[in-house]
Amino acid sequence: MALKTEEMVLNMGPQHPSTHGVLRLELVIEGEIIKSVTPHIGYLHRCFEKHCEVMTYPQIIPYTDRMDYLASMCNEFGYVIAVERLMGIEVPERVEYIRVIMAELQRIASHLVAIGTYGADIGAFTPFLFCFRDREKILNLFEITCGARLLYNYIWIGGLMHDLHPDFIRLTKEFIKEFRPNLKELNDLLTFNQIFIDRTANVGILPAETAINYGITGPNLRASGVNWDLRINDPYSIYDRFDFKIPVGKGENGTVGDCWNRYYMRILEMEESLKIVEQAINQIPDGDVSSAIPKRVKPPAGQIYSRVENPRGELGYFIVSDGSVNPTRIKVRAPSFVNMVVFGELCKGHMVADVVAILGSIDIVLGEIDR
Amino acid sequence: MGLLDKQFTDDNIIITKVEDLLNWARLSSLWQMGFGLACCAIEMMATSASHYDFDRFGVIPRPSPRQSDVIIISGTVTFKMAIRIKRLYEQMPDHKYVISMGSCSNCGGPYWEHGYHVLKGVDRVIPVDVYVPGCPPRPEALLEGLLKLQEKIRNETLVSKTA
Amino acid sequence: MKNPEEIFEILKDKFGEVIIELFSDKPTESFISVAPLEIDKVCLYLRDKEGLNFKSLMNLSGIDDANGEKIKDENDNEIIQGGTLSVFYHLESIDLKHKVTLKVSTDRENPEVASVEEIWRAADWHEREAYDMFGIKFLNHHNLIRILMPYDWEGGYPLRKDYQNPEFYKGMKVPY
Amino acid sequence: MIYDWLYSLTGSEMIAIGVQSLLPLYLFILPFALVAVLLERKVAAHMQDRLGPMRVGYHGLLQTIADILKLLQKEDTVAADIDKKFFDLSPLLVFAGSYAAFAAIPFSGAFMGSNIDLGIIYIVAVTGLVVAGILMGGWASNNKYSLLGAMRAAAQIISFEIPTLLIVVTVIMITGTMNLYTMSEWQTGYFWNWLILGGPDFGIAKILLTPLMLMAFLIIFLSTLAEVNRTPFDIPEAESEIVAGYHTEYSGMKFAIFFLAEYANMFAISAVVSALFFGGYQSPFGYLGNLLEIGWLIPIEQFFWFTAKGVFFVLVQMWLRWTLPRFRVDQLMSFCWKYLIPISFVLLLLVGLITVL
Repeated sequence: MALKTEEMVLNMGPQHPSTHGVLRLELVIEGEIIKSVTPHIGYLHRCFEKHCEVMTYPQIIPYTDRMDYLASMCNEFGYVIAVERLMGIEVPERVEYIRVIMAELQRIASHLVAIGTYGADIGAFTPFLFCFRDREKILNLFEITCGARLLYNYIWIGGLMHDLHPDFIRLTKEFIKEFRPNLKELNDLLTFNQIFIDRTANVGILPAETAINYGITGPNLRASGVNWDLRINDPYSIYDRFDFKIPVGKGENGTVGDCWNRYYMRILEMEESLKIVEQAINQIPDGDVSSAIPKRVKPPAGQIYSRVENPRGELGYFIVSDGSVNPTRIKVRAPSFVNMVVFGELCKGHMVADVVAILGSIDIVLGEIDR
Repeated sequence: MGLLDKQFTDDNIIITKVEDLLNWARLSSLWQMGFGLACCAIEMMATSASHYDFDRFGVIPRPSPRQSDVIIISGTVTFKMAIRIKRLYEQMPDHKYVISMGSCSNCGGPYWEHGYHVLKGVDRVIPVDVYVPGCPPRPEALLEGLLKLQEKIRNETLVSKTA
Repeated sequence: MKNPEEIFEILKDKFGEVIIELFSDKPTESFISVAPLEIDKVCLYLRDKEGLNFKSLMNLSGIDDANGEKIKDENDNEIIQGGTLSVFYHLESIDLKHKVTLKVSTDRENPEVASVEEIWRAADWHEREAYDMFGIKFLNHHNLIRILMPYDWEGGYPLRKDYQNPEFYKGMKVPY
Repeated sequence: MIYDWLYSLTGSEMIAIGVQSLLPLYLFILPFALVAVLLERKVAAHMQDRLGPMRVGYHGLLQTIADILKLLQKEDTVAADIDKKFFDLSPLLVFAGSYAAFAAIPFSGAFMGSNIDLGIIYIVAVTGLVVAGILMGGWASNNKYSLLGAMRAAAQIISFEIPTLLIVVTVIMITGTMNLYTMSEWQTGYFWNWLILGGPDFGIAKILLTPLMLMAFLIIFLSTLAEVNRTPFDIPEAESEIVAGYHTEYSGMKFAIFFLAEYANMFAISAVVSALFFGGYQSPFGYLGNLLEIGWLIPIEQFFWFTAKGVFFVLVQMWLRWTLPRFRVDQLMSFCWKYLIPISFVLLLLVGLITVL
């Protein structure tokens, strides 16, 4: 006679050490096996889109910072590009270079947090602190540039808040020199650790077809073997001037599109970002960073969908303007928001421990999901 | 202070010394609830990380509210979350302290006017001991907030208040 | 690689009445207006038709056009009567590298749009968000409930232009 | 020895037994736990480019004392719908299990709680109480995370007892005794007499035994590591998955007792491993007491060596904890059943053959 078993509903979060914020997961489990997962979001819904409708265009920039708070520079970058396209502003060369440097440094900082917290999710706490140590150095670079550590309000429509600090180039070069060995150390400690590979390889496999249908973008899509990066495929700013590769998942330790691949994409992307920063600081021209800042930001009536490659994927801004100083509607296509939809699908049949592994590998930021 | 709290009507040298010892123990071992809300949580994590090292002050994150002494409300509190925060606060055993970190949890921050889903200040649901201003506060500011909390604990007393 | 005009022609031939109009006035991007209840058929065609291959939905966004009549209710709050709510679809083909924008407009009082959730799973949460924020009902969506706001929120749809904050939510004061 | 001395001092059996049985607790477990908790935090901190506790006492020396004093003051929360009796009993059982193990551990030639013949088997058996305690606590807490943690703990500890016991039996076959005191005495002399290097009998058997013993040591170290739920086998209290595992609902002193038991356990397994394979309390280089002909120095030296070996293995455990990620529950099980148990069976067979020869 078979024993009668019951399914158990386990609520993970909103307060849970590894939900990366205030996500709530409703797991239906049988023993340790996941039957289904329902994510509940909205615990950090801060009404970004409502604020956009009452603020003027420049006033919105600080709010974009607070969406994906791990990649504030990239958020600002995406937003100002959208507004500039709508208004038809050409920005000076120097501004473009500084923006790219900032965005790529931010990408490294953001990936460091993703990797560090992923290590902590799997149970290795030390890489987390190593990553934060390196991230701190990038934050110092941001700090000498604009005075803030996390939320910058540095990239303005048509220009920048102000020019680079005279020491910035030197310090960035020093950082790159220091960071490369640290990245290798991180690889030795975590990436190629056998237990780590056992925990993450062949877990949460996301095939390319499914990924595209679910609208997955960024490192998660590339880990599934799709070569798609907006910096190459739909170039914005001056990314077409740099020589860098787009890492694509190959399934070195398992299947293409598993957690390990998604994790490894971020390591590789950091290396590529370093290359871009190196090239950019060598080529950076002189110039005035505030010459193109418009006195009054009043785009013509119309709508535009503009997107950039954020550390987590495609960040799109859909701006509808009625010709006044504040937009009628801004809808943000937040990469985490879209990437999260597939989560329930990935978890089915895995174990409770895999839920945190998969969640960490998708690398979500709740501020962006809930906005 | 547990069973002895406010049990004494007059102050004397023994009580004062015991008080000092107990206060010292509490203030030097503030276990923080490992719980982040929004942007400030990243700065809170940075404070725990190597560069600023919360552990110097005896602060370690505990995953369960039952084992923590201080809850750092690090970020915007929404209505959906406020209910849970209240519950978490109630689940913590006594001698619990609350640090409200950042403008959002102090007063609603940049979302105070149009935030239809933002609670304008966490002190509308739970009592707050220390407010740390900033958006987000720097790790140093959070450390300062912790020192202020320690100062507050240092002045707690076993003696019941008169009048 | 096709531009919006070509796609518009293809769709016009195929669907006729359903495809309403092509708007294109620079500098903004052009979009094709579609009837709200037929959008799922158009989208399915766009996804599967050889040479179009719109395999991914980049964005789905609700919008309150606020083009109705503004009147005052008994509490002297401005509300909007009549007019339309719209939904924008931004489609993209990863292999052919072309994009198209679709728009549907629906009645403000009874906003109903066919769901494209079955076609692109990415639309699932986007549609729930549009429902949550604007009250646009997506027909045949498998789980159309609030997503960002609390499930028991009774204050209405916050991104509509005439939204009024409730005074309290579960004993917590909403305004500052 | 200590018992005899106490007996002659007080003239009462009861007092002598009472004092002797409490001695390890006050002399060793509590101070050790105090030091070990601080040590863990300091070791972890320095591995992570941090400093660790710095504010109370010199370099945070008083940190654990402050923690304990604070935990004493904390409210003892009792949630609704928990099974109060079992909830209260659980930490005691867990602690009793790890405390009782210390009774048979030979700290030095002159001092061990009880010189029982079944020594090593007794330790393995009595630590089984810990499972009961954990399961009880997890069930009584009426919390799903606790339940999951307890179930994981039960499955894990019971599975890993098997390789532990198999290795213990292997060792017994070589030494011919289950008494830890006799076992340590058997390995007396210099470090090449330790069992890890094949024991004191020279000849072909020693050469054959050495690699086998090295493997046996690795297996027993890993499986006992799993028994005390340390990383990479800490799945019952896996913080990032099931919050705090079986002690999620415990607060204040009850939680402190769990904590204490964990650190006591860490030392207990290190002690067992060093008693079995590393000569127990025996010094690797001979005794200063023999050299200077001071008789009373030898037990103290032995105590020093024993503690040093124990602390060394505790440090190894900390090192592993702060370096390695954690296994998943099924990987842990397959690690035990597919690798450790078959290998230890083979070891048992080979060692049996060697001892027969």
